[in-house]
Amino acid sequence: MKLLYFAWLRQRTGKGEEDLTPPASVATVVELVEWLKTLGPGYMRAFSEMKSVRVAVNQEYVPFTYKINSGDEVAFFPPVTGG
Amino acid sequence: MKLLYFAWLRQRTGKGEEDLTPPASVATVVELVEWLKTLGPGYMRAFSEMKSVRVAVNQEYVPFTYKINSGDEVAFFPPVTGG
Amino acid sequence: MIKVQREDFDLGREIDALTRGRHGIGGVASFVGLVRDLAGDPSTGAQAVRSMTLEHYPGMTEKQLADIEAEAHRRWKLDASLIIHRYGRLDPGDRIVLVVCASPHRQAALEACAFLIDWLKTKAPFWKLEETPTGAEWVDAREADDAAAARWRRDQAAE
Amino acid sequence: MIKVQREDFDLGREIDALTRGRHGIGGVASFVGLVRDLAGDPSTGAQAVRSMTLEHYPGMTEKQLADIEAEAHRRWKLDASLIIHRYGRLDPGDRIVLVVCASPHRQAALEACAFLIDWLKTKAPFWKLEETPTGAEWVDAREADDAAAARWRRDQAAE
Repeated sequence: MKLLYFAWLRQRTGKGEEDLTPPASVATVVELVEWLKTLGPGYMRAFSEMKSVRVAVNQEYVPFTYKINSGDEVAFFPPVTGG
Repeated sequence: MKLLYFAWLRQRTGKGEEDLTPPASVATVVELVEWLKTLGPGYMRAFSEMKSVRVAVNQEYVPFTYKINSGDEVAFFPPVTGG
Repeated sequence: MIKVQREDFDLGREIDALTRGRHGIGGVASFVGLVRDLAGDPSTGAQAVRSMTLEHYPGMTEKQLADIEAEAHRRWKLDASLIIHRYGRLDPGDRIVLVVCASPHRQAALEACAFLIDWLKTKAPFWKLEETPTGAEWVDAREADDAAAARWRRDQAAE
Repeated sequence: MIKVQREDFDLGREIDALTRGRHGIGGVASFVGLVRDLAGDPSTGAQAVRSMTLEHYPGMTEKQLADIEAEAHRRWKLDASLIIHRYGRLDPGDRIVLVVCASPHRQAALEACAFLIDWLKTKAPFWKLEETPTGAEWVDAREADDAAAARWRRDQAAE
């Protein structure tokens, strides 16, 4: 699974992009986040304020209850501030 | 009194601008129009469709009941189509 | 700023001149009106426009444009604004009018720009004489009035 | 048309390229977003912005912009449209974003332009890192959200 982090999520996780294989029990974005938080303090900090985190799967906005597959591109980022 | 005509009012009256001295009995724009219509068939044609005529006195839109003075600039024109 | 002129204008250059060095500006909304030739659109039933001549009321035009520009500054917080309206002979595709509004906030800029162009269409003393294959005709104001009235209903734009 | 680029753009040239030879276009509405420096405005309590860096999500950005452009064409009768969004390092006064909508009718052009810029502000995957005298800070989205919500109320703009 390809994971992407932008803005302060990138800074807190310490990486912009990585390939990870979550355990088979991880079925939704929520479960993915819970698993990521076990990987280290950077992830813990990145996902400590979930109301300021948005997620896109395969470049489309999705809710955190969205079901994910092993081939997905999953991106985490704060609310956008473009324009 | 300075009189101005624009667009098809200019074409029908045959002039863009003229100085006229209406009789003292002419107190409002309506009365001015009635008097102008006695000056010839061009004026009669110009003022035959009053719902398509607008008037400005001293470069401000006014209603036809507006009172006019001898030193005024009075302009007649159709509804505007700029922009 | 108001300009009533025969000459064409360059939108990029006008906006640069208006906004240069003013770093409080966050958004610049603009509108350019062009001479439209609807000959290619059978749905309108319009005749081909070859060219047009814009007549105006010198003096009153500038006065009215300055008044409405001041009104826009009263209604919205604007850093700068510009209205250019051309007169004289114009061909299809030519620029007729420019409205620019610059503000700290995009909404004020967008709304003020829409307000000014709607007002220009219904109040600025300009008249269009269109040349068509069957002769020259003064443009009727009906279409412009309808569009302006619809402008503030915005039922179509509801999110 | 969508362009996500580091380079600056020239508004006049972009509009000319978009509208040239298309004589059915009657109005072109555009919006340019600039890097704002509110240091001169004590009412905002904002710190001086020295420069900012715009980060984006390559791939998703283009996809999302193309989707919303298509949505604008479904909602309004547009002849042409253009969205340019820059990324990378920008200074106060620099252009960030351009939206252009061309239509036979000014109202469609104006509304579609407002729709697109509001959407960009709330959905396009860009993030601003501002440099201030006290360090670099990610811009909070709150202000942008509020402004976008207010956009369609338009109580202030009622005639």
